[in-house]
Formats: sequence, C-alpha cells, structure tokens
Amino acid sequence: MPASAADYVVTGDAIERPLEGAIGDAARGRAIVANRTLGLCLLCHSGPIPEERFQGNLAPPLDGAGSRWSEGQLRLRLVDPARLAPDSPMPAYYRTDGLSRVAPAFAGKPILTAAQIEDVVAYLATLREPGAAR
Amino acid sequence: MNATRRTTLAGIAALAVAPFGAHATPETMRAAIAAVASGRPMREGKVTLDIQPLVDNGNTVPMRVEIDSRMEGADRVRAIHVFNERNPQPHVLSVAFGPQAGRASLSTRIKLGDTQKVVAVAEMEDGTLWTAGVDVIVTIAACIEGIE
Amino acid sequence: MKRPARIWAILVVAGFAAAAGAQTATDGRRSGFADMSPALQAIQRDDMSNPAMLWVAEGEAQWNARAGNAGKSCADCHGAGESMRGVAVRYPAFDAKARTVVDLDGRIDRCRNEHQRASSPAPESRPRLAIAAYVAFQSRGMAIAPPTGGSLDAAAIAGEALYRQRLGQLNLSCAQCHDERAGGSLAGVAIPQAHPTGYPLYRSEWQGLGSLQRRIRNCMTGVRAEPYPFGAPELVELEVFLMRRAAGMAWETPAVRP
Amino acid sequence: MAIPLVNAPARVRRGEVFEVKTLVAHPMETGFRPGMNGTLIPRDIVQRLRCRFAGADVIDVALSPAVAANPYVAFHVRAERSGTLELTWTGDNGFSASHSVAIAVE
Repeated sequence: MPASAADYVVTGDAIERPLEGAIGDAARGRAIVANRTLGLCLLCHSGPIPEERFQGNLAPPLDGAGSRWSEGQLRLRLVDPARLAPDSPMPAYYRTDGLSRVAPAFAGKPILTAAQIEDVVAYLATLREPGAAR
Repeated sequence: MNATRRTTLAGIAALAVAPFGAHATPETMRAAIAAVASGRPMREGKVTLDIQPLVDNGNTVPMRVEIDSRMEGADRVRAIHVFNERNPQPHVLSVAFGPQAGRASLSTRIKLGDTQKVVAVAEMEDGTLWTAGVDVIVTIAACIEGIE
Repeated sequence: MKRPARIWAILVVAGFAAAAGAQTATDGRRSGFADMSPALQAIQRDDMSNPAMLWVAEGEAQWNARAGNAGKSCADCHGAGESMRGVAVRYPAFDAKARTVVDLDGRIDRCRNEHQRASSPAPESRPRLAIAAYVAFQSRGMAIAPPTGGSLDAAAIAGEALYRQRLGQLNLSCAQCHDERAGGSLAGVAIPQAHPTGYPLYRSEWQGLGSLQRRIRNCMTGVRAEPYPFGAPELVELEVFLMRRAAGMAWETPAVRP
Repeated sequence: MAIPLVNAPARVRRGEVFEVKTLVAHPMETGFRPGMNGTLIPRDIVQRLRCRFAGADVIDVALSPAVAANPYVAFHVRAERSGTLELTWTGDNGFSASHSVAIAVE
C-alpha cells in the first residue's frame, strides 16, 4: 500500500493533487467522519453531524473547515499534520513510517486509504458556514 | 409462591427468549408489556423507576424500582416487571413479592446497550396495572478493547 | 459461609470513612472517582454494593487457605490480613533478593512460588486478582507513598519516558491524553488524569476486576499499538512512574470505574 | 467458587422492615456477544434469585441477560418472628449458590 511521502507532493502547507488521483465523494466522507472506528474524527473533534450524540472537544470543531482551508490544505492536514504542528495529537492518516509498536493488525497500513482521504477532504470542503446545522 | 405468581414469572421468562440474533425494538417492548397486561388497562402512577438519566457505561446501570403501596390487601403489589426497548431482548427482570416482602421495591444493576427507554409495570393484588418509563442516555466507550 | 460475614463485619467498622477518601487533592490532581457519575460513586462508597468486594472476599479465603507443595497459607507467615496495611501504597518496590523492581502482583506471585511452592495462576485470573485485591484493600484510605532508591529511580525515569512516548498507528502518548488533555471530552467521555489509586479495580467496561497492567494495555490497544505482555518490565516501569505521579493521593482499592 | 455476599442485620425489632443487599459472582454472559473467533459466546446467566424468610417467600426474581454481571439485588423484608433468611441463586449450566443467615426478631 503506497503511503510514503514519495507518493505525494507537498507545496507550501498543502498537497494540491488528489492522492492516487482518487475522486472524493462528500457523502462517503461524511460517513467516514461520523464512524467512531474508521475515521475516528468525532472522538476529538465536533462536527455538524447531529445524529452522532457524543462528540469530542479536544480539537477544533470541524464546522467551517472548508472556509478556513483549501482542499489541498485539508489534504496535508489529514495526511501528515506533524509537518505543520509537530506536537499535535492529530494522527497522520496516511503515514506508515516513523511509528512505534504498531499492533500487527495495523502494521504497514495507513489509518485511511487514499480513496477514503479524498472522500473526507471532499466532505470537509463542504463545511463552509461555521456553526451551521448544529 | 402461589400459582398466579408462578404463572406470571414463567410467562415472562418465556417472553425473554427472543429468536437468535433478534433485537428489541419499541414494538417488541410493547408486545412484551402487552403480554403481561393481557388486555388490562395500565395507568401511569404509583411506580418510581429511578435510573440516572446519563450513564457513563451501559454495562453497570444502577436501577431502583419502587411502588407506592402499604403491601396489604388489594393494595399489595404482586409483581414488578421491567422492560427495555433497545437491548437484544425486551425483558430485563421480573420480581414477585411474597408475604414477607417489606416493601414493593428492588434495587439492582442492569445493562443498557444504547440510549433508550426503560419501562416498569407493577401488578397489584386487585389486578390493576401501573407503569412508569424513564429515558436513559448511554455514552459509548471511546476506547473499546478487544475481548481478551 | 463465615468468610463473607467476617469481611463485611470488618467493613462496617472500618470501611465507610476510608471509602470516602477518594477526594480531590488540593493541587489539582483528581482521582478518576471525581469524574464518575454519582451513581457509580455510590457503588464504590458502599462496600455492600461494590461488586469488587466479591474478589476481596475470595482473596481473604485464599489468604487463609494452605496451598502449594509447602502446604502453607499466607496467614501462616504473615498473620492476619491486616498486617498488609500500608503495603500496597509502597509498591512497586525493589526486591533485593531478586534484584529487580516488582509490582504488588509480582511480589505476591514470587511469595507464592518461593514460600508456598505453588505455581502461578495466569495474569488477570480470578485467584490472582482476588489475593491482590485483598492485600491492596488493607491499605484503603492511606496516602500513596512510593519508595525511592537507585533501581526505583531508574525505573521511574524509564517509566516517564514510556509515558511520553508516542505509540501505535494513532501515534499518541499517554501524556498527550492524560496530562495535556485530561478533563477534556473524548467522544463525550471525560479523560481522567490516570492516577492508579484504586487497583485492582472493578471496571464496568470489563464487567469485572482488573489490574493496572490490564488498564495500561487497554490504552495501548486503543491507540492501535502492540501492548507489552503482562509482567513486562516496561509495564512495571510505567507503574513506578504513575505511583510517583500520584504520591500523596488516597488509596481506594477496590475502586469502581466506568 | 461463588461466594455470595449478603448483608442483613443480625437483630431487628418486631414489625420492622429491613433491607437486604446481595451480590453474587457471575459473568451474566448475554449470549449476544461475539467472541474472538466471531461466533457468539453462549449464554450463561443467573436465571433466578429466590429469598425466603422464616419459611415464607420474600421475593422471587426472574433475571434476563440485561441484568449486569455480578448481580446486585437489594430488597426489603418484614420481620415478624425470628427466622432464617435463605437466599438461592440458580442459573444456566447448573449454576447454583446459596446463603443463609439467622435473624433474631425482638
């Protein structure tokens, strides 16, 4: 599974091109964000997904993410946030190197595939009005 | 225990056996309650069902049910039945009270797999039925470990 | 059934004041007890309803039962279980004979092997947790008082390094959650400060009793790391560090947690 | 080894209503949980708790899998004459536990 820096190009604070050329789907992305064992996003973040009752407050709300960041900026923040904030607890969703004691079931695998990351980017890009639909 | 009470508990125990893989729903809970009522009307009141409204872990949810009764004559409580609407089965427990019961009350701890309603139904000696329901919000553990 | 009666007779006299000892320290350190719902707090406060007391009662029976090829009970050497008061708040400790740092469970197991000449029950098995709970229960209400010394100091340093080490596919350290984000909401659930004040404890998630090592291993599984095996030196080092971090806090065993 | 824990007063006044608290060690495996190999872990629950005092019934409880592990049950008994409080738990796979305690009514 390709998941190293060689597979994408970082320009400034963004990855401008979709990973592996995948085309994201916002509806699939929303489902990934809402899924507590797949995207894991709502463990730490809150977001405009009212059917998920229990959301985190450890990280900034996802509301308005699409207004704050371009798709390319969102992509890098998912793929390898440590490039921008080394101490951030946000995991790198598309990295398999530089990790310690990864459980065998997850070894060599990124948290999300390239296609899933593109879905999440597509969804986050739709979150334009802060606080809407909450 | 007398024949009526035995029949009551046996009937409920039979209801508790749901088909493999089935899941309780508000409808199956209503059906289980209807089986206890067997056509008799139910009224709200007399029943205190005490469960915390927000539960930190659904595996251990303290519950107390108590009926306002002197435990004498027609006012005596014959049995209490407790049901839920979103566990795998609608029945939680039934308790029949004998002559040495000092109060129509029971405290225990139950499992709630999800946010849902819990309902208690009390059967009085005169055959009347009283009920109360509580909505309980159950948080889900964020870090679920595998079975060891 | 004399045992349970005896256990509860002791509790009635000594239990309630001590059980209430799970208060918040004035320096901002909080036991996980403080973050629980009143309903779960009530279970811990009332020994008559605390399911962990089932293990304590079994532990008392074990304390007095002869076992192993030596045919000795714990009581044959140590006397009454009350002689263990103060022990749990001083572990992990340096075992001079074995020249290694051991936690309470490890020390009990060594005693079982050497003096009773009995085999070790599996980690987290009922007999193992029961005797640990019974011994640790004797210290309830006391202040955590970790010992010092060369090997323990080295273990504490190693333990702190592990505590700060990012682990697993999610690449998180203990410190990132339990120091930097304690009190925050992880999917609606408050993150505790991770003070080991009440082990072995009854965790609702487990529907049973478990050790501090089990709890640490759970967290490692949660960040998708390969947990250290039970009894691994790394887990003991983490225990040493966590006990120092909780020094002075009130001992709660057997605690109850969500 | 199931050692039930039962808390009841040794002495009560005639006509008094007293509380009994009980705990019994039991997994209350629901039968609805998948095990490590993906198949369901078979049901293993306490089905019934019965309490009698001085030869007459106090409570008879029918438990379903929704009762929490290590069942805790507390209830109230009316004391009219001295007697023995007898508790019996029965369940799946031949599970059985019992406990009795003498109570003096004065």
